[in-house]
Amino acid sequence: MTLRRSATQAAGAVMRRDLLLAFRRPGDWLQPLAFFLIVTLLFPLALDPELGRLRQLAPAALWVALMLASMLALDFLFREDAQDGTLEQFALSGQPFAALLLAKTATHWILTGLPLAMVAPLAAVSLGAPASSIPMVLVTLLLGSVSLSLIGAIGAGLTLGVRRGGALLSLLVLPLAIPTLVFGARATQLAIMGESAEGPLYLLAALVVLGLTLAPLAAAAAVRISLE
Amino acid sequence: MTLRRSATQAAGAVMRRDLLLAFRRPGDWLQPLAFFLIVTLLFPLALDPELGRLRQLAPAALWVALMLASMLALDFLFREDAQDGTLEQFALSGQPFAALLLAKTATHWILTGLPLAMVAPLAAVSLGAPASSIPMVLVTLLLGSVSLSLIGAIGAGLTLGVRRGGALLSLLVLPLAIPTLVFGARATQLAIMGESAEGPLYLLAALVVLGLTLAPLAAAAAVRISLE
Amino acid sequence: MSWAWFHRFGSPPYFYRVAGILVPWFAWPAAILIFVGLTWGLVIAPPDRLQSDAYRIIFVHVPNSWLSLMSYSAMAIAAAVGLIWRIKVGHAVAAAIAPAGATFTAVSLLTGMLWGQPMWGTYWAWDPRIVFELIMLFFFLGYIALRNAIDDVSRADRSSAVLAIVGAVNVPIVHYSVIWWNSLHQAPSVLRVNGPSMPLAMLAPLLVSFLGFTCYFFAVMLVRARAEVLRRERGGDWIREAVAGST
Amino acid sequence: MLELSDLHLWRGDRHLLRGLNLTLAPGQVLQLLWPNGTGKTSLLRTIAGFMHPEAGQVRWKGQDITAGRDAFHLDLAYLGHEPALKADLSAAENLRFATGMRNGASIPQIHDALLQVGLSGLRSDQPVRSLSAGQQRRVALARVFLWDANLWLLDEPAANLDASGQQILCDLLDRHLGGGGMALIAAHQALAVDSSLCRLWRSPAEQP
Amino acid sequence: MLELSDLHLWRGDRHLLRGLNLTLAPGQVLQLLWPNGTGKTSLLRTIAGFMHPEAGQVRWKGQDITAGRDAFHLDLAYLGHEPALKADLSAAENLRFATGMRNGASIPQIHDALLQVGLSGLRSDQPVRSLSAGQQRRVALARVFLWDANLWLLDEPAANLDASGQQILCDLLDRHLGGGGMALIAAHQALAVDSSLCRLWRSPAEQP
Ligand code: HEM
Ligand SMILES: Nc1ncnc2c1ncn2[C@@H]1O[C@H](COP(=O)(O)OP(=O)(O)OP(=O)(O)O)[C@@H](O)[C@H]1O
Ligand SMILES: Nc1ncnc2c1ncn2[C@@H]1O[C@H](COP(=O)(O)OP(=O)(O)OP(=O)(O)O)[C@@H](O)[C@H]1O
Ligand SMILES: [Mg+2]
Ligand SMILES: [Mg+2]
Repeated sequence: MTLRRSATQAAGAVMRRDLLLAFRRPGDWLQPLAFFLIVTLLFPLALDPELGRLRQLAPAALWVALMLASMLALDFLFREDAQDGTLEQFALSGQPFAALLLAKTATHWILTGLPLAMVAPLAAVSLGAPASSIPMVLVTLLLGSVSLSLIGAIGAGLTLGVRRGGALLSLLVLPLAIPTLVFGARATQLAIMGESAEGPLYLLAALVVLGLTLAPLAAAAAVRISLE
Repeated sequence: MTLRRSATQAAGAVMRRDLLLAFRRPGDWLQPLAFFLIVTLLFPLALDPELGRLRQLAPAALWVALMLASMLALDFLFREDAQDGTLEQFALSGQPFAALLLAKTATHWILTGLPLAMVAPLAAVSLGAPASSIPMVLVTLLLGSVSLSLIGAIGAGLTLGVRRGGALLSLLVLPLAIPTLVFGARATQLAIMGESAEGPLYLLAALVVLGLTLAPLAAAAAVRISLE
Repeated sequence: MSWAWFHRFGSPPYFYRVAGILVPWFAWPAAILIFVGLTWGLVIAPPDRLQSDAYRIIFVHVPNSWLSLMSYSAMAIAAAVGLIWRIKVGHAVAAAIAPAGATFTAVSLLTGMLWGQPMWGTYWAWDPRIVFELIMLFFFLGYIALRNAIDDVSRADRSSAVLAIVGAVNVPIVHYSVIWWNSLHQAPSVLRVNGPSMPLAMLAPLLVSFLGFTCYFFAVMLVRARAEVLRRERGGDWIREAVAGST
Repeated sequence: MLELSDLHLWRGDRHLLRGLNLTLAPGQVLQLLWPNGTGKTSLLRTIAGFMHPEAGQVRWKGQDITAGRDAFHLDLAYLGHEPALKADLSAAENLRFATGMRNGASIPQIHDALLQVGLSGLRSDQPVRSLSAGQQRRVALARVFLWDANLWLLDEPAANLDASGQQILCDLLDRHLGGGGMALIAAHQALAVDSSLCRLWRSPAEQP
Repeated sequence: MLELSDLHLWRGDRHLLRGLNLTLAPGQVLQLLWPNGTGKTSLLRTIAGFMHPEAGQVRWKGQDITAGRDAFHLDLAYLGHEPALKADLSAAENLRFATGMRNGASIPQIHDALLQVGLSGLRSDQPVRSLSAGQQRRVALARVFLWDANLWLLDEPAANLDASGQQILCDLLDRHLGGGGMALIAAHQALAVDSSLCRLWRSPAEQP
């Protein structure tokens, strides 16, 4: 039984484990969702609702909500595994560490980013966006949530060394995330206005690619350091 | 040295301890601030900036940001003490448990709510609110942050208790917080528009009083259960 | 080429000594150049056709803005050196740059805002360059905060180094923001391919004060870096000699 | 005087304690040497009042603890598997706040306590996080005896302690018992406390 | 073959290890019985590659570990103060995923492992959270030998274990060494492994 598992098999094991855990504790992934929905519902409440204006605000509301929801979830990305020593075992597994962390991040996205992006169009409509804009809105949010998760992984890794790292997390992550937010919101806005959102969409995609290449390495480096 | 400390002395000790801890880790209380500032900064980015529109959006942006910032911090209110066994020692201290938790919550407010309320007017102005409205905005946010901290204490206690109910924090706290948000945003809006915000202000104050009487007891009960 | 110099400079005792020698060579020019540059710029240089005297902020704003970018790049590079080659001096330098860089960035923002009032009629505009400069300030602050949050020096070094490197993506964004977005902010009027578009009478004092601020930057950086090196070299016996020698 | 009468405790679907009776008189120590997973921790936590037994009761000075809980807790010092220390505070600070909530201890008293548990060598600003497992245990022990409570409930106090640490623990216990204190200890090796006062209890089946 | 040559390690401002040399040959076990706070955990973590020594190097099969890190880690099983178990998963699930990352272990193998560490009695869906301290340790031990790595680094493996648990541990070790494995163990009581293979090391000052 000593035949070594391939990196992909190892990553697969990690993903299965996290999915099972999430299944045991639905709270962990329901929370950001509920959070997101409530936040987007808060806006109409916080303003006196008047659809014309709401529609203008929709992109901002959606994106800020999306960002904060994923931030909220991100703090749990590595912390628990770090505290109970699981990350140490990952680091000692003889498998490429970055791959394992990428697997964790991917699962995290499946559990938070994906559902968020799925319900977002709903929220958008409730904020007065036309139904026709839903597909585009969905695409922008999907792309956005991916790069947010990737960026978040870096922040989560960096703040592991610190107890209650959630303290620093957002300070470190939000600046990184702002470009995503800007382009994403712009794209969503164009989509809602029914215009072509190609430009910002390409930029979003570029950010995702950038994140996919850099984030796992940066996160792995950060986490390794925090294990010392 | 066996003379028993009074409840107030004990609460004082708890506050001093948490303040010292915060002093050791400035990140903990600087973070909600930075978070808040960045969030209020995100809205204009997410919209194409045009001051008139920003001003309409200001109250919503401020309050949602305030709420999220304090929520984010609240998640750490009891968790760490629960994990390292400190809460058990509190429960065994022979002091009124609710008082100790209230002390913790108060410190938490001093470290997050207060600074938040302090910087908020600044953010408001950057969102185009007239300088004349600052005092009122400050008052509303002060009151709001107090009741948010109190409500959050309940949520934090409950999420400790229910192992698999991580969603409870947002599912319970945010709805609880909605009245605060609605009245608060309304008051801020009136303040920014330069009208009298008395009505909503009184309601806010009422919420604070309600919270002060109920929250500590509810939180204490929730935390005791979680210790079992 | 040989890397000997690289590793030699990376050895704490050598760095400590050389840095000690270099400090005065930057400190004095800094004082003189800044004085000359600013008096020249703020008093002697001719007023601008369009904006009369308001433009004189340029002599503070532009040098600080440039330095804010330069210092971030320098910090990121030093941190990378420390992280990749495990050279403590690199971390020490990065740590020494952060506060200075944060100050430059803050000054750039403040002077920019002051200048914005007469030019754009508002202190604060949601303009790309302004925002990304602000983000850079956040990166500096985040770097410092992260350092302080971790008590173990070597871990703080390497964690914050990762952050510094990641944040480097922001630098080109700041620089090109004026070109990528149609923004309120000045397009490059000095650092241009086809030569500066600025009368020499303004350019000269600008460059002088820029040189001055740069020397100031190096002086401060070296002094702080020496202190940082001392903190890292616990109980290294060369320290006793070094300190004894310097006093 | 601690009395447990006919105590029944369930954890999940396991009936851990079946009609447990026990009395602890001043100056006595009882060491629970039960096997793993047989309910030592659960028993201690039940006595401390964290868990509630399905049947039977725990009496302190003749009174049911659920009645006079705060008074009982003032007589009680509980040391669990967790050291219950703040990782970011120094050992002395931790002790100051821990005592500050019950009975103020002066700075000299605290330093004396650290001396007794063999931690006088620490840098005063060294955070507990940077202490080794055994050093953290020692700080927790210092807290227990600074409280000078009447009843000690110690869950594997010797874990992570080296030989000298265990000796210190025994001395502390002897002194505590000598002063009329009582102690209930969960452990896996019996501690060498003065045997006249000490009873060993090897399994929940037999009576102590 | 594990070789440490002239290892110097600092923690904060403490110079813990001063020029430590040691070699561990196949079939050998070395028990570190150093006092509290003298650097056992730090040493094990340095060998595992979490910490970086100021001077000296760690060689595995003649090669510096920083060079062939992944290969080394595949030969390594590390058990720290933390059990490194997911509280919400059952013991079997934890083991399945832990092995799934290195060498797949079949369900029967896992159940056999649990049987060997004396946990066959557990409900299969019982989350690790509800296990006692000692039971959790046993699960962690099961993981270590399921990995059948060549080099075991165990940090106080006997903590929280009752007598039978410690016996199990010793048997596992004997079998591991018999198969040409090596082990470096931090402990406070020497474990009763076959003494011909076993060296005790009482303080970092003297050489092993
Ligand atoms: C808060 C507001 C402002 C900020 C944050 C800011 C920031 C910056 C930065 C970072 C640079 C360096 C760019 C580079 O070297 O790539 C710069 C350069 C410059 N800024 Fe500003 N600026 C602000 C407002 C202004 C205003 C109001 C003016 C005057 C209209 C101005 C005029 C200039 C000029 C002339 C340069 C030199 C351009 C070059 O030749 O590269 N800035 N500013
Ligand atoms: N929710 C639950 N469901 C089923 N069994 C449980 C549950 N919670 C605890 N148990 C069982 O109850 C027992 C609790 O044991 P406890 O922690 O008191 O043991 P212990 O004597 O302290 O053991 P150790 O010596 O290992 O510390 C364990 O056998 C555990 O499996
Ligand atoms: N940041 C730091 N500053 C100063 N000293 C430190 C720091 N980190 C660790 N130490 C010291 O280094 C030593 C680390 O010891 P380590 O945890 O390796 O001891 P150990 O032999 O495992 O002890 P135990 O038997 O209690 O587990 C401790 O004495 C601790 O006080
Ligand atoms: Mg136990
Ligand atoms: Mg140790």
